[in-house]
Amino acid sequence: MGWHVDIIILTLVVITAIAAIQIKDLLATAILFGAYSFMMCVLWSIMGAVDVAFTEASVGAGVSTVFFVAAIFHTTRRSQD
Amino acid sequence: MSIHLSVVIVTFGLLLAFVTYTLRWIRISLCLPFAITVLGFLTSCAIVLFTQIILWGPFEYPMGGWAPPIGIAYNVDHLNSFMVLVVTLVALVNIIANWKGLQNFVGDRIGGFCALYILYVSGLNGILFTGDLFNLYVLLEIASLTGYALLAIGDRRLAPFASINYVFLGTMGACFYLLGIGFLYIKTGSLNMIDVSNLIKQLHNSPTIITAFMFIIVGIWIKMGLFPFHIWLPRAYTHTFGPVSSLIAPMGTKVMAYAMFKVVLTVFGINFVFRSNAFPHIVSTLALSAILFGSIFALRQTHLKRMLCFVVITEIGYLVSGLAIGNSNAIKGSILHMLNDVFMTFCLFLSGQAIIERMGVNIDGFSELFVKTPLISAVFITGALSVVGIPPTCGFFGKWYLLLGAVEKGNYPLFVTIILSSLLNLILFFKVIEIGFYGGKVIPTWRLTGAPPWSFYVGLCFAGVSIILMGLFTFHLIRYVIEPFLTPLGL
Amino acid sequence: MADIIGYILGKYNYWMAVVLMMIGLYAMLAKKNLIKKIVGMNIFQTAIILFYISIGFKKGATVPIIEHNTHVIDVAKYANPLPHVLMLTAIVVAVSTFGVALALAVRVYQEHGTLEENEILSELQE
Amino acid sequence: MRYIALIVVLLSGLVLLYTEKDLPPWGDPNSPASLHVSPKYLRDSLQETAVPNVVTSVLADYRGYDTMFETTVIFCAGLACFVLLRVFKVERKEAHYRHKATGLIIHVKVPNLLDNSSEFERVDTMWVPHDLILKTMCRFLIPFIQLFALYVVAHGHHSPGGGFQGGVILGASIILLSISFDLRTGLERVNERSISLMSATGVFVFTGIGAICLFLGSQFLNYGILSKILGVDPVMSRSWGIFGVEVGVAITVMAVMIGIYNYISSEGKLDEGL
Repeated sequence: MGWHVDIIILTLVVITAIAAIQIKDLLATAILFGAYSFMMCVLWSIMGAVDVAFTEASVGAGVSTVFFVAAIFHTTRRSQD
Repeated sequence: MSIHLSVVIVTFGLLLAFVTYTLRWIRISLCLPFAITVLGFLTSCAIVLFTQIILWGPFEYPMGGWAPPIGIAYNVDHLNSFMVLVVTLVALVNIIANWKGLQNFVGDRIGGFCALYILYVSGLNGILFTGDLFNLYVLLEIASLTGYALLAIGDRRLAPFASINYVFLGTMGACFYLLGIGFLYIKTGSLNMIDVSNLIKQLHNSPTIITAFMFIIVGIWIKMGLFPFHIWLPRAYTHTFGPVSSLIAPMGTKVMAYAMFKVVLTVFGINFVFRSNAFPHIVSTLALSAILFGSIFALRQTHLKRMLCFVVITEIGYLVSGLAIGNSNAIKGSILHMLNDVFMTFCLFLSGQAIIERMGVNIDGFSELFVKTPLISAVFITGALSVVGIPPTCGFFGKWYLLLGAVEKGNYPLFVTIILSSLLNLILFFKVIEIGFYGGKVIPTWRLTGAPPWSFYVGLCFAGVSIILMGLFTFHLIRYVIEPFLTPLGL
Repeated sequence: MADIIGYILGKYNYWMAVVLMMIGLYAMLAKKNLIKKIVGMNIFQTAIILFYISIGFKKGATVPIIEHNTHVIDVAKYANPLPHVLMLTAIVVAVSTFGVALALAVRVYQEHGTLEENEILSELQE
Repeated sequence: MRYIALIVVLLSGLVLLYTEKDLPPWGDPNSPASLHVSPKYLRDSLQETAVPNVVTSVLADYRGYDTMFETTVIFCAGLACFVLLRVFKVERKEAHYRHKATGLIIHVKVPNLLDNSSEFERVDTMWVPHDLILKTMCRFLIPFIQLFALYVVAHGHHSPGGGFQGGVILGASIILLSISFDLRTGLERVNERSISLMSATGVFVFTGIGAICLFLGSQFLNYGILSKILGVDPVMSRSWGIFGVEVGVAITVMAVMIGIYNYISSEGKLDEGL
């Protein structure tokens, strides 16, 4: 059963990654990036790397997104590409 | 003999950097003197360590008492203990020389600045000592992160943009390096350099190992700023604050060059690297283009500091060309040039910064340079002569060994390029000297900044004298520092 | 058929890690927006982490936490802990670089008023 | 530029995909990576360090030296943000105040006019409405988050977690406070001075434990020698050493996370946040 989930999430991860760099609204990039990190963390916990998954959940999906949003608030939301 | 000194140099640097930072909250004026004391302490440790190594030979230091493949170990030998001595000494002299300038420019952030300065030096020392591939990556990141922050101090408008470009390329380099280690790890299961080099011997034909080598070497080259990957270098070094550029320009690239020699010679070994002609050919092309590109672009610059940056790019070409030729003399020459280049670049950037403060950045405005600032320009000329490669200065000897190696191997394109670039450098610095004596097109804008403090002259004299001394003691250096490093590797 | 599926399954993780690396690298090189570049940098780093974690995985293995009363430890039953440790460090490095890069981006915006690299460059040319 | 990038990316991608053929299949227990060093950690961790979570024992003991630098990297990041963004001497030209009794917002163009008034409180220029539900919920949640963070730090020997994760969660709880109220409330709880001191203290604790081992006559970070002062056997003293180190990591990570958030969200003025 493990590998089904693994493949589905891997595909989703790639889709979110492409979406995160293609979308023109940086705030949406921040949210997609958080989703990307969280799916990565699920993937790693499937592979038995619970410590790494825990770290990624707290850092990648949590604090990083906050930093990101804070930075966007002080710069700009629009992006040309 | 105390083997603990090696770890003391790195970790006490960290420990005292934290103290330096917290001193900000007690008395802000204490930060800078304390930082100087710390660097002085580190330098004296490095001197003692180097003499011990000369007397008793290299050793391995297991961290936490775990023997190497299990834990992390330091491999301290002749070359890296000397490099550590050079790095700490130059860092110490640099901060002493620029004492006043730092206090005026950095202001209230001085605590953070001093801590970053010491952490940068400690990171470099760690890179030099470590015998573990992954530990090298972490230390690389310490040196880079502190480097990004230090380089962003300076020109308020231009420095941050230059620095963020460096962040992207630097991270890319570090990631390539990390990926390369991943490939090595998947095939060998180990991270210790010596252990990996033993395990690789049976795997020479595995495509994984070749890919690993490619990624690691490209990662290190990006960090070094070798020719096609040099884009970050001129901008980052030009727009930063003077004392920072005279800290990072001499050391950052040279310590990475040491890492390159260590990875190529110790981890992969000459049998792996030179078993086909592909690697020497690629490196030869890159080194050749780096040397030519650097020399020609340096000629086109009118901004003094930017010109010096392109000189640095040329020098990086020399450091790599030893691997392109690949025989004993050439590698000796490259390593010798790496050691000398620290002093040469330091001398040029330190005196160049002082000239810029007085006469502006434009080379054409340097009329009466020699009348107004005799000592500074004398030191600048010493550095320039060394870059060109005039005999009593140290720059000559590195090039001499490289040329010897090139002739032995029959690599004439490189031979011609090295001579040609020396000529180009001669023209380049002759231009500065000519304007200094006979006046240039632009009317000079002499700035009255007052006489520099005595501490600056101490640094300046050190920079000038060290170049001559390194030149005079070349044969001792080769015998006691470089040969003990190369002989066990079969060179 | 079963062979092919087995082969694909055996390499799927590595392939996807490579694809993610390519996406990240492309974003870092080709995108003009600094924040997009930072995101690309982070995607590249996480892809490498994914690669390492895939190295450490063993089929049918559990998390590397050993119960107190086990006497004979069957190594094949636990995932390889070393890549996990290395990647913990790598995540920390990634978040530090992320923070510093964002701080620099804020500084760049303060000075130039834009995050687009081509606009900043053309402004610097003048 | 875009085409060059595409070529570079495809080239490196092809090299990597070509190499994948040579790699052992995913999940192979007999790959070289799983046979050389890592079995030693799995077999001996419990006897040598009394820590069941092998990741923790490798992280803080076998490869503790890496972790020390990892903590330093975090510290460097905090320091870098401080040096890059921090501006002292902010000149405030205007301010917004809220009248506590009525909730009216006034815009004052004289600096620091009502700062000491008991009837008014300052609000951010990018003003957000006063939200009671949000604030109460956060006030209710934060103690539990912090308790959980402490559990994660302390229980890292037996379960996933440890200093780094716990530190991030602790930092996140304060960041949550700063977001849901405003930056000044967060700074009242943890001010800049204590952030700086804590971020240095954490790494100092880590390096200091290593240095104590050195002074007691053993190698750097060899916690076994701590049995001399702790009065337990060397295996237990390794366990305690790991715990001490984890606490150090947690302190630094917490302080630096709060610090980076403060500097980025206020552009270094530490005046008004998100």
